[in-house]
Amino acid sequence: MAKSNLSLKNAARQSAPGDRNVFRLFVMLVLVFVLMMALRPSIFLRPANFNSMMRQLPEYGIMAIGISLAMMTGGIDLAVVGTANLSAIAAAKFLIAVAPRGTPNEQVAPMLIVAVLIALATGLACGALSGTLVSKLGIPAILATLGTQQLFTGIAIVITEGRPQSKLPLLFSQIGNFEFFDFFPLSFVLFCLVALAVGIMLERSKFGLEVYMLGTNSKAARYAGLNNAGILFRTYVVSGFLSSISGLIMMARANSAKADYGAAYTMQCVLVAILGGVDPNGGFGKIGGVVLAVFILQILSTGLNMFENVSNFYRDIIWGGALILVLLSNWYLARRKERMALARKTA
Amino acid sequence: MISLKRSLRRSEPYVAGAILLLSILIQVRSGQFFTGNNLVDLARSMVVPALFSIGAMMVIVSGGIDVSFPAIASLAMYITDRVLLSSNYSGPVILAYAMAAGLGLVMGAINGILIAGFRLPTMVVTLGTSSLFIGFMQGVLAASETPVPPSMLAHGKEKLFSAYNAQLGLSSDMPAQILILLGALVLVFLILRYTMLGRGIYAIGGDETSAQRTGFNVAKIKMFIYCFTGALAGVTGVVRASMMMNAHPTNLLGMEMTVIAAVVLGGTRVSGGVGTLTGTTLGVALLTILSNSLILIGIPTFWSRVFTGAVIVVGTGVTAWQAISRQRRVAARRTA
Amino acid sequence: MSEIFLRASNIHKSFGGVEALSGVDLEIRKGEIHCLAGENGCGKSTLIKIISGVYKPDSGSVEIDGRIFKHVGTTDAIAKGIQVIYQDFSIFPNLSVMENLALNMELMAKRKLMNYRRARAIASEAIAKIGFDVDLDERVENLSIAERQLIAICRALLHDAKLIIMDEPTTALTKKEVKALFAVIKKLQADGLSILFVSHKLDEVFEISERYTIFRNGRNVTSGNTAELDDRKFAFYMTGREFSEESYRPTSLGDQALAISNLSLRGAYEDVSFVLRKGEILGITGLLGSGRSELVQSIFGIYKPDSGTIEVGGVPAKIRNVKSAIKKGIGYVPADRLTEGLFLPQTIKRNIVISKLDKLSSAFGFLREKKIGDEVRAWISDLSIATKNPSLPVQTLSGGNQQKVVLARWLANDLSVLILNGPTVGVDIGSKYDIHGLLRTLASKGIGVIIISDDLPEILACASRILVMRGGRIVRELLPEATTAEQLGEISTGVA
Amino acid sequence: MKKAFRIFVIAMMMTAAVASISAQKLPGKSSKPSKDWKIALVPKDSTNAWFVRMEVGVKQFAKDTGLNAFQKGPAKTDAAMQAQVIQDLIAQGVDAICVVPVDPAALEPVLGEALKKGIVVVTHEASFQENTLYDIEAFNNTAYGEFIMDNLAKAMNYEGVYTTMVGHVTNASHNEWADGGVAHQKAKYPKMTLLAAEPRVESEDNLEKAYERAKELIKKYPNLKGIMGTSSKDAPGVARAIEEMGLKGKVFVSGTGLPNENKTFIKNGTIQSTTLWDPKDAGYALCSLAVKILKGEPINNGLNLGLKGYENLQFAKGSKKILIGSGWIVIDKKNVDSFGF
Repeated sequence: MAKSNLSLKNAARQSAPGDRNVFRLFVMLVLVFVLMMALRPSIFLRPANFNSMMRQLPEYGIMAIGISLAMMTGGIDLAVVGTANLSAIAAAKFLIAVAPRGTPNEQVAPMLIVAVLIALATGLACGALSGTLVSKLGIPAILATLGTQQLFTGIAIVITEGRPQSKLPLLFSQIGNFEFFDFFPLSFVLFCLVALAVGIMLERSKFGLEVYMLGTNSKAARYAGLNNAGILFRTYVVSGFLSSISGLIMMARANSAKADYGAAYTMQCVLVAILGGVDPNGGFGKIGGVVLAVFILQILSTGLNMFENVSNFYRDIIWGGALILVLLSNWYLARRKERMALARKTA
Repeated sequence: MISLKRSLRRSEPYVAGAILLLSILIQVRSGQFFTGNNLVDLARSMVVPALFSIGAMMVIVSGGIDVSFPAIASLAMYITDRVLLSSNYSGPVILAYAMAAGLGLVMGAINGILIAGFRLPTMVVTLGTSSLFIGFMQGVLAASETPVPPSMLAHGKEKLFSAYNAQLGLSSDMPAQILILLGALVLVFLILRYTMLGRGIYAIGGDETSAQRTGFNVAKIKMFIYCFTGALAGVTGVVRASMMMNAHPTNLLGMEMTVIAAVVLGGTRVSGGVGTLTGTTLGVALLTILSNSLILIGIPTFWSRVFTGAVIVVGTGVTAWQAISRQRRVAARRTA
Repeated sequence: MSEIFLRASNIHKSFGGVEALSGVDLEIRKGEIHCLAGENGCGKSTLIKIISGVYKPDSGSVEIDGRIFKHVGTTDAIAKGIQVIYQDFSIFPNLSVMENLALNMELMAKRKLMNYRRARAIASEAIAKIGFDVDLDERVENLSIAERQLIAICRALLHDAKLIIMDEPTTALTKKEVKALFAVIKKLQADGLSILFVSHKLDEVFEISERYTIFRNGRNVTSGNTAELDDRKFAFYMTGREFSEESYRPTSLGDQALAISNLSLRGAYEDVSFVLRKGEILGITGLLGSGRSELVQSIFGIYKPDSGTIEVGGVPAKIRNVKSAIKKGIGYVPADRLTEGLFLPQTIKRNIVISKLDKLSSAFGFLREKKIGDEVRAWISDLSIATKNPSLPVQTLSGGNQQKVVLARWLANDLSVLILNGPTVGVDIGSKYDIHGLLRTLASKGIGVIIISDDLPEILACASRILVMRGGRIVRELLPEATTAEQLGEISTGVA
Repeated sequence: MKKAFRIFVIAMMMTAAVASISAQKLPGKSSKPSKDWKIALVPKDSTNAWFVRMEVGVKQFAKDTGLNAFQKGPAKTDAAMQAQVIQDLIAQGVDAICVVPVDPAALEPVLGEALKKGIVVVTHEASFQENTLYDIEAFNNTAYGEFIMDNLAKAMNYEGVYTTMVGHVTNASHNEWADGGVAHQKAKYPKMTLLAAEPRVESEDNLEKAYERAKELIKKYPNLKGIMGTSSKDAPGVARAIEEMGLKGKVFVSGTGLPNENKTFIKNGTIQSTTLWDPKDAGYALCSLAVKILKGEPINNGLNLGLKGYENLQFAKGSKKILIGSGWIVIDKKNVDSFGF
């Protein structure tokens, strides 16, 4: 009896790698938080500082969620930034055409809705293209989305000639930068909603379960009657949709849209997803982990901005170090567990 | 007959076909593709990505993925450059190569220990170390553009020959560094094909457990792969700096995805076990020709990314489609 | 009598606190063919790995050819002439046949360089030993499973072996190939080699071995001369339970469950027609390459037939893909459970419900957790899947229980037709009987069942009617009571 | 649903109105003692030699004045990341932010917020920036482009086909210079023509790419006689191509460039001159201007920031924001050795 109990416990630990990882990330978040608090309490603990962090993280946080989704199917979506910018540019082009700066707000408001819809539709279309290449033609995701990233950025450059689209009606950024209780930015609320929605979708919906299963073993998925192509397609469409939300947030924050905004976000989002515990081979990962990783990254980068003489590049060191430390601690804990189990047995 | 069929199942002929088509398009549009100086120019542009692709291909064949080589190359090159500059070194360039290779090897060994020793996932490890190396270079060393020491400068000016285009009165120099690429290609070809170590790399990529049982020392082979690619990346860093006659710390960063794409385009299987140097070189050639011929084809700068994206999408689409239909044929053949 | 080549005494080994072996013994004499039998998880594989040096025992010793080892190293084992052919073949799908055969030899010879001429010579010699005809330059991934296994066997034969351990070597082989293998084994024995033959197929144990050892739950149950063993005893020793198996006769044949007319797929099968009735268990056999797998996979929507029609329950059915096949009430248990059947690191629960999500989720696509929980609990108890927690990864289960999970997935779908490709491949004997019993129950409840199997006794025991395929066509229809395994084998190969 | 949205919009408009009222009062004289002031300079990125040089100026300023002035840049040249750095600085309550925007348009909201919070904002290389108190231009962008064009035209003997090269087509100031140069050529050098098929190519701010693009251009368009560079990598890259192809004296290049990188080419005549302003001085001037504002000193025409090129700043025509300095440095054979960078 004792024996089977033990094996059950071991196996149970095996069964929820995601949960353990989420807990470890949480510990890390607390550590980073306490560290920053200890080093620069007067600056770090200001409400304005938290407000600043909440305003910065949504745009890449939402894209990181999109990339995570693609990674859970065993792929990757390198086209998120291109999709975000192209969506924003489509919306911006439209707004500038129908409601240039100075148009009365009553006239702008309905146009804003149309513009948002245009952006979201563009995101869906971009996702659909990447999705088709990955699912129907079977191009490795890393190649397909590298291609579409070039393509989307290219189209954005062609239609803007590389110039920022800036004469947007003020109402857009006013709404986009609205803060609930003068503290919680709309974009942050959106990020939370997106994380919640995607989290629920992954954990509670049929589609989410299918994503995990397809990511685990696509051949078995086919034999189990899953529509592999359809699931992959939808994953990239969702990722494209999320990217377009990011694009709108960037557009509101910058009050303009441009073909190369946030180009550096791609690798950052991949890092976030991986530190967040998403398995790049597919099948495993939790949105909770990704959200925590986003918070950790944000605290790190905001934290480093508090030190006048510390370069922002130390963030890269801490980040890389954290990634490897998490891996090593996983390795160490797994080994210790094995040893302890052995010791218990021989004792 | 059998061998013809077999060769049609590979992707090299298709990539070669794509290169041929593209060349003809460029020739028709500009009349300047099949000229000595243009080919020399292309060869020159290929040197750095092709050097990178050799290492990337070895890693992918072994079943891993490495995104840290641009960071290793940059950091190794930068430290070498700074040390040689500050010590007023004026001896032969070989020391620069040796130093960068050594530094690259050490950084590769860090990857290797984490991957082979602790059995950690390759992509995550190399993303992590890449971040570390870049952060170290830019944060701790506060790297910025610097000139190169005289030996590298002289090395950068060395040329094998000049190709002269009488029609336009243009000449192009074949840089000496192409010898390093050729040397690396020959060396790696020999390793991969004629040593047990090389066969072990393929074996690990095919089935790691089987490799262990067959008697391959998997950890040692992996260690070799990452050390070797690290050293090769270090050498590539110096090649780049000498060819540019300028040590630019961030210039190589961001190349990883394009290099990996070229490797995969050349028929290397993302899941490991399959890949050839010929295919890899063809893949690099295709992407290099593409990015260096947009003006020759007459594509306006604004359209260049659209065109590049479209070619990647269409090119890989054709290869992928061919792979799918091949699978079907294999299924049918097996039952026949 | 003859000398002992290998003696393992009082071996203990545990993993993470779970005891896999609690003091087992094994003796193999020189020049004998010894059978090691036992259900999955009884410790057979662990012992093999200790003998071959992969694992270090917690206590106990292994004596090989007169030398006593506390811990056998991998190189010791090989040096002492021990060769293992693992169940997963340990081959490299991406390399050529030649390299698969030669690499190990070259490594053993501590060669640093690869000599293709020498490799080709080694490989040719290896395949010649069992008369295996194969293109040495072909990539192994383009070969069939049986061909891959033959390569693994050829490779082990290459070494100057004194003891060859074969871990269920015949699992995926057809009758003819098994015969060829046995001939080779006998020849090796004649050359003075010992063979440790791990199997739970009784007929093979009888045919090939002289002595046997049976394990259960990490302990010795018995060992002795094979001649003294019979069907009943064998099953009892292995499982500790009594089994009896009668061949299945449907009480009453129901309506037509599935009707295939003139189905053809170029290069695979041609002009196949048959009718499956409710309550019937139809066995389809034939050599690998006879088109049987492609035929049933076409019915399940994996391949699209070139011509012909499929009717399900008397209604013409257009089966475009797996999903539409499932919608029509067709289920398929694939041949390769590990890669095609299961999502190994995912939970048992998820593996069971994955094909029924449409019915287990709300209109908006949300999962009904309670309903799922009930469903999973019901199947676990109905099929007596040995687990306490359905949230464990399915890879923690034994082969038999894993197969039951795949079955549960299909049974959850209200099937009218269930197709099983190798229903008990790699399944321990207890689970095998369980599964056979289950198939009978299903059929008697009115499901049409199709079994594809190389295990001819299994076909004879389970099927109520048998179709034999050869060269893509159905060549004979037989009734099991009027047929023997030999006849069946001969018809498949075209001898009769 | 519709109604809810309307209410939402109205609520937004009200907050916006409140925000714009409070934004009326622009920051100026600081009430804090000067030793508590924090003055941050945000460059486009931190590794570029250009901004490394700028930081030298900032450090010099901090040393000279004893004030807390520092440079804090994003890890990559990326508008979105630069905005994040500024956002953090605002949250930390710095007193003045000096910015060299990657993309002025993208920074409007965040700089607007800084102003709203009473932080002094001054910019550089951002003549169209709205949310800034003052923008220092080492020179006028259009005029700078015109000057590069003058250099090129002279080298080309005022005739022939030319094209323009920018770092990225998305780089605002490069495009402004190139536009200025092209307009200037159209007005002043009628015998010169812009290459219609490729009026603007990209060097990706990369020496190697500039070199490759130049070779390609010359192969495709044999009658091309000049390339107007903008990024500091353009001129040396193109010059190498010209030398290698054996076209010295037949094809010409002009542009921005650091002395060291161009020394050989200027000395051997492949490049006749490059243009430059010293980023160190710009960094110093920006901090100095910020401090003047914090001290509450008046900012008028003829403002003297106490270093060469910035002793007599003039407001641009019709502007109360753009302060233009007295220009750039021309680097040629005569002075190329005198810079030390």
